[in-house]
Amino acid sequence: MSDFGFLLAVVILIPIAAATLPLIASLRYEKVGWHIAAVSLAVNLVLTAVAVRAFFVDGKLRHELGGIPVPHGIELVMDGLSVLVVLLVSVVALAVLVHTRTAGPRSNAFYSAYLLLTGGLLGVSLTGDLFNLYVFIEITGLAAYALIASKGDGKSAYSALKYMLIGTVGASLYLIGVGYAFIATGTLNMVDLSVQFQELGYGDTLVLTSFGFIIAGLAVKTALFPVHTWQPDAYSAAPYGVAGYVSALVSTVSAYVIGRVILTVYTTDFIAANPVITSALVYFGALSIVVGSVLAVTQADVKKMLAYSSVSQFGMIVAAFGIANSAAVFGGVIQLIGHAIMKGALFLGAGILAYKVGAKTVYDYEGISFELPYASAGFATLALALVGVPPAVGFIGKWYVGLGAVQGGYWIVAVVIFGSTLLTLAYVLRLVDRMYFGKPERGAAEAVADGGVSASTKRVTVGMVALVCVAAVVSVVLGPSAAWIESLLRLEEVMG
Amino acid sequence: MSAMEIVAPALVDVFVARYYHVTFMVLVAVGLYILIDSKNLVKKVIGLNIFQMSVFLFFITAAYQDGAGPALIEEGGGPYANPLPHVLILTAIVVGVSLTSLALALVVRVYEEYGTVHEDRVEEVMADE
Amino acid sequence: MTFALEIALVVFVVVSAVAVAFLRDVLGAIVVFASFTLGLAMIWVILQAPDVALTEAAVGAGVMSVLFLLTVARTTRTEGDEGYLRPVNFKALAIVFVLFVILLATVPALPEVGDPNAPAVQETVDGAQTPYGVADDNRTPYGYYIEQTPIDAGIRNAVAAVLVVYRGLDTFGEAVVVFSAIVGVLVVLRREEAR
Amino acid sequence: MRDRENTGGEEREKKPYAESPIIMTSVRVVSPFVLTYGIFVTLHGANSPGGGFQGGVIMASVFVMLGFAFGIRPTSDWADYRAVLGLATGGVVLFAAVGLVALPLGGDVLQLDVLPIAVKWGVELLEVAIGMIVAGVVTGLFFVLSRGGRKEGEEA
Repeated sequence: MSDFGFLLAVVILIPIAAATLPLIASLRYEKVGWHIAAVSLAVNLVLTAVAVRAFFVDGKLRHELGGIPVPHGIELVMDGLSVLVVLLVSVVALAVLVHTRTAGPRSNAFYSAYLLLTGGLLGVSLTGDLFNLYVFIEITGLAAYALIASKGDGKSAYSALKYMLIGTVGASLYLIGVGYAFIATGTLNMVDLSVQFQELGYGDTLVLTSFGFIIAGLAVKTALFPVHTWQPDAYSAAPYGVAGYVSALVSTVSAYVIGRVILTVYTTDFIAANPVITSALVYFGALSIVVGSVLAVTQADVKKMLAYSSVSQFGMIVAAFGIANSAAVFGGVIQLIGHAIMKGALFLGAGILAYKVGAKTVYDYEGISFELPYASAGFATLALALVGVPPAVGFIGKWYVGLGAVQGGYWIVAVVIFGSTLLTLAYVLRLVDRMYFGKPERGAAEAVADGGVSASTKRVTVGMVALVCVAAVVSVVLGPSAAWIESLLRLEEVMG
Repeated sequence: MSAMEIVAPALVDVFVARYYHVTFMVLVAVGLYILIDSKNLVKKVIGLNIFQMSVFLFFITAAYQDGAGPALIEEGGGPYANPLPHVLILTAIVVGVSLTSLALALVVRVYEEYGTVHEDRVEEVMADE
Repeated sequence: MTFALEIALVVFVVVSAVAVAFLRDVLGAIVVFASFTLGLAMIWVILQAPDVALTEAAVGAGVMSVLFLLTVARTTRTEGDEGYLRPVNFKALAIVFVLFVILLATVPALPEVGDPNAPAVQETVDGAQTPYGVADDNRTPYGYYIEQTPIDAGIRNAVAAVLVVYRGLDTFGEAVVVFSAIVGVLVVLRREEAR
Repeated sequence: MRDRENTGGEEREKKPYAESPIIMTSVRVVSPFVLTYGIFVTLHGANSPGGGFQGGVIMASVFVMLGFAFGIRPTSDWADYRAVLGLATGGVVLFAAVGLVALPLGGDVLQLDVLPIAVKWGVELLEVAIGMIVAGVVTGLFFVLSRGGRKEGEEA
C-alpha cells in the first residue's frame, strides 16, 4: 500500500476549490478564468501523474476520508480500472483548454463550471462508495448542462434542458438502485456491498432489482439506445470546445462506472450466476452498436454523425463489461480511453474546420484538405483510427472486445462489431473521400456568407491544430502499446 | 376454499404492511407521468421534482424501525432511526433544488429566445430556423 | 391514531401529485406542489427524521416555490391550451405502468415498514467479514454511528456527525452542488461578470 | 421569432411596484429576528435538528422577504453583489481548506480530530461553511433568476 493515497482526495479538491477563483476574480478582472483553469489543471495533472506512477510501482491506492475506516466512512480508490480514466480526465481537461483559449467561450463563469466538471469527473472515477458516486454524478451533470448551454442561443438552452430532464431521471433511477442495495445490506461501500451480496445470494430479489436500476440509470447517462436521444442534440448544440470535452469524458466516465459497478460491487460471480440478465445487458449493448452505426451513416451534419457514432461505441464498451472476461474488460478499458481521445479530438478538429471555412455538413467537406492540410490530416487520421484501421487504438479495442465475446460465447457480438466496423468505414470514407478527392466548390468567404462561423471572430491557432494532430498520433501509437499497458494495469486484481 | 381466496388476502397484507414502499412506487409513477405527459417545461420540472422526492420516501422508510426516535443519542436511549439515510436524503434534497434552479434558468432562457415554454412550439420554431 | 394520520398524509400526498399531473394552470400546479412537499415533510416527522423534515420544508417548499414563482413571473402562466384539466395521456400511462409493475413486483421482498429485523437497522452484522480485514469490528455503519457519535464527535445529533465527520466528502460534494447551481445559472443567463 | 403568446411578463415589469406600508414595516421588524434565527439554526445542528443547510436557507429568506416587500430590483441593488458572492465562494474555500489542513497535521483529508480544536467545533465550523454557501447561493439565485437572461447591450 502506497503513501500517496491522499493525492486522490487532493486531485478532487483542487479543481473544485479553484472553481471559486474565476468568480472572485470576476469582481476585478475579465477573462482570467482561462488562466486560473490552466494553472490549477496543470498542477492537478502533475499530482495525478505522481499518483498514477505510485499505482504502477506499488499497486492500488486507497484513501479513507476523515480517517474513518470503511465501510463506515467513504474511501477513494485508484486501481487498474480507474487509473487510466483518471489520467485521461486530467490530460483531456488540460488539453481542451488549448482549444478554448481562442475559440471560447471565455467568460469567467464558464471556467468555473469547467473546473467543477473536472472535479466531478475525478470524483466519479475515484470514489469507492455508491452514494458518494451519486453526488459526484450530479456535480458532473450540473456542470455539463451549464456548459452545453454556454453557447447562449435558444437551441443550446433547450438541448441542455432536455439533457438535464433525461439525465436527472437516469440519476434518480440509479439512486433507486442504490436504495434497494442499501435496504438489502445497510451499507454503501462498494467492496462491503460485494461481500454482503455474496452472503445474501446472487438470486435475491433486492440484489437483482438494485442491479437493474443502477445499470438502467447509468445507461441513460451513457446514452445507450434507446435512451440516447438527448445526446446528439446536446453535442450538436454545444460549442465545439464543450462538445469535445463532454464527448470525451462525460459518457466515458458513466460507462466506466458501469464497469466499476459490475466488477467491484456485483462481481463476475454475480454475472456468471445470472446468465439471463448478463446476456440481456450484452445484447442491449450490441443493439446500441447497430443502431448507433446505422443512424450515424444517415447523418449529414458532422457533429450529429460523431454523436451517433458514440452511441455505437459505448454500446460496445457496455457489452464488453457485461461479458466480463479478462479480454473483454481490457478491450472495454482500452476502448474507453481510445474513444475519448479520438472522439474528443474529432470534435475539436471539426470545430477548426467549421471556424475556418464554415464546414458543418458532409457536403461542406469537399476538398477541404487543400485549404487546411494539417487539420484535415489530423481529422482524417482520427476518423480512420475510430473505424479501427490497424494498428490504431480503435482496432485494438475492438479486437479485444471481439476476442472476449468469442471466448464468452457471444458470437453475435463479434459479428455485430465487425458489421458496425463496415458501417463506420462507410461514413468515415464518405468524409475522407470528400476531404481529399473532392473539388472545393466554394471559397471560404462564400461559406461564411452561408451562415458559417466567420474566420475573423473565431481565430484558429497553431496550438489548436497541433492538439488535433497530437491526439491523432497518440491514437495511432496507443494501439501497439496495448500489451504493455495491459501488463501495467493488473486488471486481474480488480476482477477478483 | 380455492387457492385464490387464501392467497389474495395474504397478498393484500403484504402490500398493506409496506404502505410507504407502495406510496413511493405510486409517486415515482406519477412523477414520471408528469415528466412525459406535460408539454409545459415548468411543469416538466415539477414532475421531475416529484419523481426525485418520491425516492426520498424510499430511503427514509428504510431508516425507520418500530418505536424508534430521531437519532439524537442519549445515555441508555434507543432504538434510533438510522441516521445514514437521513444524511443521504439531506444531500439529495439539496441536489434536487440545485438541479431545479438550473433547469428553471434554462426555461427562462428558452422563453426569452422562443417566446413560449410549450415543448411542441419550441420545437416547431427550432425546426424553422 | 398515528396510523390514521399516516394514511391521511399518504392520501394527501398522492392526491396532490395526481392533481399536479392534471392541472393545466402552472401557478396552480406550483401551489399544489408546495403542499405536496409540506405533506412529505410531515411524513418525515412521523418517520423520525426531523432534520430531513426541516430541510424539506425550508428548501423544498420554501426555496423551490420561490424559484418556481419567479420563473412563472419571467415567462408565462398558461400552457396555451383551453380547458382546466389535461386529458389522460395513455401513451405516457403505458410507459409509467411498466415501471410501476416492475417496482410493485419487488414489494414482497422488501422489509415491512418499521421492521426491526431489516438489514438497514441492524447494529451488528454476523458472518460476513468486513472489507480490508477489519476483523474485530462487526458493526454495521448504523451501529457504528450510533455508538461512536458521542465518543468521536462529542455531540448528540448523529445526523450532524454522519453529515460532517463520517461522510464529509458527501457533504462537501453537496455544498459543491449548491455552488455549481449558481455557477450554472450565471453561465446560462450570461450574467457572469461583475456589475 | 418572438411570437409571444402572452406579453404579461413584459407588462408586469413595467408596472410600478405596488408598495404596501404594512408589509414593508412588518418585514423591517421581522427580518433581524429571522436572520438571528437562521444563525441560531446553523450553529445548533450538533445537538438538535438543524444545521448549515436549513440555517442558510432561513438566512437567505430574509432577502426573499425584503425582495417581496421593497421590490426585487431595489433589494438586489442594495445587497452588495460582492458580499453575496463572497459568502458562496468563501464557504467552498473554507470547507476545502478545513478538509486539506488535516494533511500537514498528519491526518487524512477531512479528518477533524487532528485539528487543534475539539471535534465539536470542527463540526460547527463546517456547518458555518455550509450555511455561508447556502445563504449566498440561494440569495444569488433569487436575484439572478428574477432578472432573467442578459439582453443584448444590457450591462451584466
